[in-house]
Amino acid sequence: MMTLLEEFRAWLSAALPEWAAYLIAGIVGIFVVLGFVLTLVIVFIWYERRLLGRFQIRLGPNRLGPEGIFQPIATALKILIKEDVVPEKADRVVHWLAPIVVFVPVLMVFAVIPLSQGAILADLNVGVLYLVAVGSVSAVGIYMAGWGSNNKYALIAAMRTVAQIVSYELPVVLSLLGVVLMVGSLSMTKTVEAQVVPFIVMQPLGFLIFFLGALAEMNRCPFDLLEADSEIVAGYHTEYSGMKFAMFYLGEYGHALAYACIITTLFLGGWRGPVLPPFLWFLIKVVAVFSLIVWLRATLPRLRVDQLMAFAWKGLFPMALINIFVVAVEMLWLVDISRWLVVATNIVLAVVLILAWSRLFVLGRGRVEV
Amino acid sequence: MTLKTEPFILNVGPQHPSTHGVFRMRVTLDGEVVVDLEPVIGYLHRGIEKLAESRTYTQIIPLTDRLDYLASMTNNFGYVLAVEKLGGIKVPERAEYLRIIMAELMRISSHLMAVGFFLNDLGAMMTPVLYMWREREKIMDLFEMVCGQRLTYNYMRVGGVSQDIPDEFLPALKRFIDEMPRFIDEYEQLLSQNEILLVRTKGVGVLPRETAINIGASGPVLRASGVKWDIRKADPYSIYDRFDFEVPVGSTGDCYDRYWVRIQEMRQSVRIVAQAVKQLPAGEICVKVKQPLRLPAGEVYGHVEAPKGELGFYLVSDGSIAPYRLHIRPPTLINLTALRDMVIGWKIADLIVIFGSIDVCLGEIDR
Amino acid sequence: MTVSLDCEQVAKRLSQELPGSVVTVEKPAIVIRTERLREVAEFLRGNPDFEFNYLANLTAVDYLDYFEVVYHLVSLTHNYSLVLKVRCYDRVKPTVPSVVDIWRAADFQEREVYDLMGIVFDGHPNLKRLLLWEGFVGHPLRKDYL
Amino acid sequence: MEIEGHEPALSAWNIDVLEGKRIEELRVASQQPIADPDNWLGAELRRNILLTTVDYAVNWARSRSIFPLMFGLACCAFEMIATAASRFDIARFGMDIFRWSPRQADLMIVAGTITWKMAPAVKLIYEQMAEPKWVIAMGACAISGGTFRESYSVVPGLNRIVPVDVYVPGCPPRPEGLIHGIRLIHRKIMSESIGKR
Repeated sequence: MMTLLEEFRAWLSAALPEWAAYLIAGIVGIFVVLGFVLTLVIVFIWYERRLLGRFQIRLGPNRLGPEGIFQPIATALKILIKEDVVPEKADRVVHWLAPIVVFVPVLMVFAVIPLSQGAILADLNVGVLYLVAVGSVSAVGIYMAGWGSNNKYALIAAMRTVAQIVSYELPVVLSLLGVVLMVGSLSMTKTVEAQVVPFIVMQPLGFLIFFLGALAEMNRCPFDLLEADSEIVAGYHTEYSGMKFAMFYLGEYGHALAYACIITTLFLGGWRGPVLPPFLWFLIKVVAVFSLIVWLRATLPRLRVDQLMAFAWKGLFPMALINIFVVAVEMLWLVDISRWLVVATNIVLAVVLILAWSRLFVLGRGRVEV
Repeated sequence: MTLKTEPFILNVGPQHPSTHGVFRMRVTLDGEVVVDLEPVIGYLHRGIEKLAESRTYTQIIPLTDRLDYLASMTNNFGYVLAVEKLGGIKVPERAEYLRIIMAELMRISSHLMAVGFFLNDLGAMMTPVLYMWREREKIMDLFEMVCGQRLTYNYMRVGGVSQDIPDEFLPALKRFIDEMPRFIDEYEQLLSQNEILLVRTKGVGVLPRETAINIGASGPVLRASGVKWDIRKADPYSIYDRFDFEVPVGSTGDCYDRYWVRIQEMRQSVRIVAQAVKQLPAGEICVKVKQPLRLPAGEVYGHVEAPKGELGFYLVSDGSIAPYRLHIRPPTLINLTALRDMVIGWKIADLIVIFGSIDVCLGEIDR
Repeated sequence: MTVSLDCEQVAKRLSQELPGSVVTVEKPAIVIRTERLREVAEFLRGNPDFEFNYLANLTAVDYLDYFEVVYHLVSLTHNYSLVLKVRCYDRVKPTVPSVVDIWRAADFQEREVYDLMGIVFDGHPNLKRLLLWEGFVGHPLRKDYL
Repeated sequence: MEIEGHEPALSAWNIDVLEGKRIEELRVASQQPIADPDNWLGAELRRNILLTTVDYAVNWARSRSIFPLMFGLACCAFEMIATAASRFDIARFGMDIFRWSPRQADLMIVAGTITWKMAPAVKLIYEQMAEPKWVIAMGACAISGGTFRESYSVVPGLNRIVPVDVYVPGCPPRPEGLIHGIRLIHRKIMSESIGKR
C-alpha cells in the first residue's frame, strides 16, 4: 500500500534524478510532520492552561485574541528572546547539549506515527521497536541537564530521573509486547489495520500498564518527581532560561503529545473510525488522551520516590508479565473461537490482578533508621 | 572496599515553594534520606516586642494583626483579653458574642489554608488550595463587611469591638453556615480516602504523645498526638463555656491525624458560630474606656486557643500608658521544636510533607 | 477551669521539701533562688500531686537593676498552672541554669531570650542566636539598648 | 576508594558567621535608595514616531506573558496568592505559570517586610534573574518599611537593595491594587525598545 510520501516521490522521480527526488520528498515530508507537531504542541499548551483553569474554577488566559488563542505564541516568543544564563561553574558542553538531547527524540517519534490513511513518514516494519528505542533517549538528556547545571536541586532531580524512567521502561515495553502479539507484526500501519476492535477493549490490563508507564516516562502527575516544584524547586531545568528552557518547555509538551499519539495508534485504533475522515478521528483521540493526562495532573497528589519504584517493580512489572503470558495463550486457542471471549477473559484477568495486587503489596512505608 | 559516601548538605532556603514563608532548613542528606536538620529562622524578625514597648495599648492592636497574618482576629482577641484581664474591664454581652463569631470564622479560614497548602506540598497542583480559597473568599467578604479589610482587621478594641455588624452580615453568615458543612463533606469525600494521600501521610512524621507534651506543642499538633488539651475547654476564656462542641483528638500523631484533626475542628467551629448567631443579644458593643488607657502596675499571662495552638500574651505594666514588657508566646515556634526528631530517617518528599502538616506561620515564629 | 495554685501553699511545700530554695512570694509568682532552679523544676515535674509536665511559656524581663526569667508551668493531668521567677543581678554576663533537659519546650525559647536579652543559659546544648544574625551587636530587648 | 584531599566542609557555625558578615556589609552599603529605572518616561515624549514593529512585537510578547517569581515574605504574600486564586485571577493576563527558579521568571513581586537578614537573599535572587526583569514592591513594608520602619532589623524600603519599577501601596494592598500594578508594568514594557535596554 503506497503511502502519500512514496506517491509524491514517484511523481517527482519522473522529472528529477533518483537521489534528488528522494531528498526533496524526504525534506518536504519532514517539514509537513514537524509543522503539524509544533502547531499541535502550541495548541496543546493553550488547551492545557485553559483546561487547568477550568479544573481550578478559574478562567485560563483569555486576554489575547478570542479565548486567549495567541497566549502560547506570546509565551513561546517571550521565552525565546529571554537572556540565556549559563551558571559559571556549570559544565558548559553538557549544559548546552542537554536540551537538544531531550527535544530531538520527541520529534523523532513522529516519524513512525500514522497520522491518517496513508500519511506516515516512514512505514518501518519495526515501528514499535523504533518507538521504544527513541523513547528512552530523553532520559539521558534530562540527566545531562541535571548534572550540567551544577545545582544541588538539579542533581537530585537527575538522580531521580534515571531511577524513574529506567524502572518504568520495562512495564511499558512488556505491555507493548501484548499489542505486538495480537497484531503479529511490529509495523504501526498493520497495528492500526488489525484493530477492528480497538486494543483498549481487547486487553484493558495492557492499556492500563502502558498508560501508567507512559505517565511516568513523560513525568506527568502523579509521577512528576522530576520537576516536583514543591520539593526540588524546578527540577532539572532550574538553571535553564531563554532558548534552552523553551526547548525543555516545548519538549515536555512534545513528550505528552508523542505518548498521546502512541496510545491512540496502539490502543485506540489510530485513524480508524466510522463516519468522520480518518485524520479527524486521530485528532479527536489524541485530544481525548491529552485531556485525561491534564485531568490527572490537576487532581492527584504525587508519589514519593521509593513508592514510585515499588509501584513499578512490585506492581506494574509482574502484572505486565502475566498479561503477556495470558495474551499469548489466548492467541493460540481462544482467538479462533471468538474475539469476544478474549475480551471477557482479559477484563476478568485485569480485575482479579488489580484486586490481588492492591491487597498484597503496601507501597513502601520507608522510614530508614539513621 | 567500602564506597565512602559523603553527606550532602542542602539548603531548603528562605525562598522555597513550600516553606510557607521565609523559613530555612539546613538539611544534611544521605542520598534522599534526611540525616540531620537544623531550622534557621529570623528572616522575618521585625522586633514587634521592642516596638510594642513604645506604643500605647490601643496602638499595639494593629501590631498584633501582623503576627500570625492568617489568624489576625484571634491575635487581636488574645491581646485584648490579656489587657482586659489586667485592667479588670468588663465587656458587654454583644461584644463577647461578636468576638466569638469572628474568632471561630478565623479558625475555619486558617484551617482551610493549612489543609490547602498541606495538599499543595503533597503535589496536588494548586487545585485543592483554590477550592478551599473559594470558601476563604466568602469568609473574607464577611470580615470586609464588618471592618473593611481583607487580611489585617484591627477589629477588636480594649473593652469591646470597634464597629457593629451591618444588617446584611447576618443573612450572609447564615448562608455560609448552611453551606460550609456540605463543602467540608466534599473535601473529606475527595481527600480523606485518596489512595495517594493515605500512602504519603499515614505513619509519616509521627510525634509521640510524651514528646508532644515535653516540647510544649499545642493546638492541632498536640491533639493529633492523642492529648485532649484545648484551652477553650480546659481554661474557658470569654464565654466559651456557653457553647457545646467536641474537641477532636487524633490517635497516632502522624501527618494524616493532623490533617484529620483540622478538618474536624472546622466542623466544630461552624457549630459554635451557629450557636453564637442564635444567642446573639442586642446592646452596645464597647465599654467607654478613658483614652489613653493606663493599666495598674502588675503582670498578667492571658492565653487563647488560636488556630495554630496556644497563643499567649505575657503583659507587664508599670502604670504608664505603654506596656513595660509584652511577650508573645508563638505556638508555631514551639511546635517546631521536635521537627528534627520527626523528620530524621524520612526522605526529602516527606520532610516537605511533615513540615507542611505542622502548619507554621512565619510572622508568628519570628515576631 | 485551670486552677492557678495558691503561691503561699506551694512556697511552703517547696521550703519543706527543698529548704532555702524559695526567695520570696510575689502575688502571682514564686521567686526561686537561681542555683536551686533545676532541683525545684525536677521536683515540680516529678512530684505526683503537682506533675507540671508542660512548660507553657518562658520569657525574660529587664527591670534595669536585675533580669527576671519567668516560667509559666501547666500540669495537663491536674489542670494546675503556676508561675516561677528567677532573678540574676549581674548585668554584664547574667547566667541562669538551663531547663532544656527537663522540658524540651525551653529549647527555642531560651535561645530567643539569649538572643534578644543576653541571658546565658548554661547547660543549653546549642545556645546560638535564634532570630538575629551572628554579627549583630548588642541585645535589642534590653532597656539600655538604644 | 577514599576521597582524600577534600577540605572539611564549613561547620554550621562559621557558615552563620559568614552570613552575618555578608548582612553587615550589605547593611552598611545600602544606606541610600537606588534610583528607580524610569528612563522610559522621557523616551515617550522624545520618540513620538510609531514604535518599530519589531519593538512592538517583542514588547507585546514580553508584557502579555510575564512569569512572576513567588517571593512572598509576609502578609502581602497571601494577598498575592489571592490575586492568583480563582476570584481575582491573573492567569487571564497569562501569568498563571508561577516559576520558582529565578532563571525563568521575569517579574519579581517582593511582598512583605524585608529584614536585614533577608536582604542578601533578595539581592542574590534579583541578580540571578535573567535579563529583561522587573520588580514590584508590594505593600507598605516593601515600599518604606511600613509599620515596622523604625525597627532595628527592618530594611526601610526595597529600593535600598534592588531597583524597583512599580510600588503598590497598601497594607496589604487589595488584589485589585496588585492587578493595577501589573497593568502599569505592562504599560512600562510596551514603551521600551530593544535598542536602549
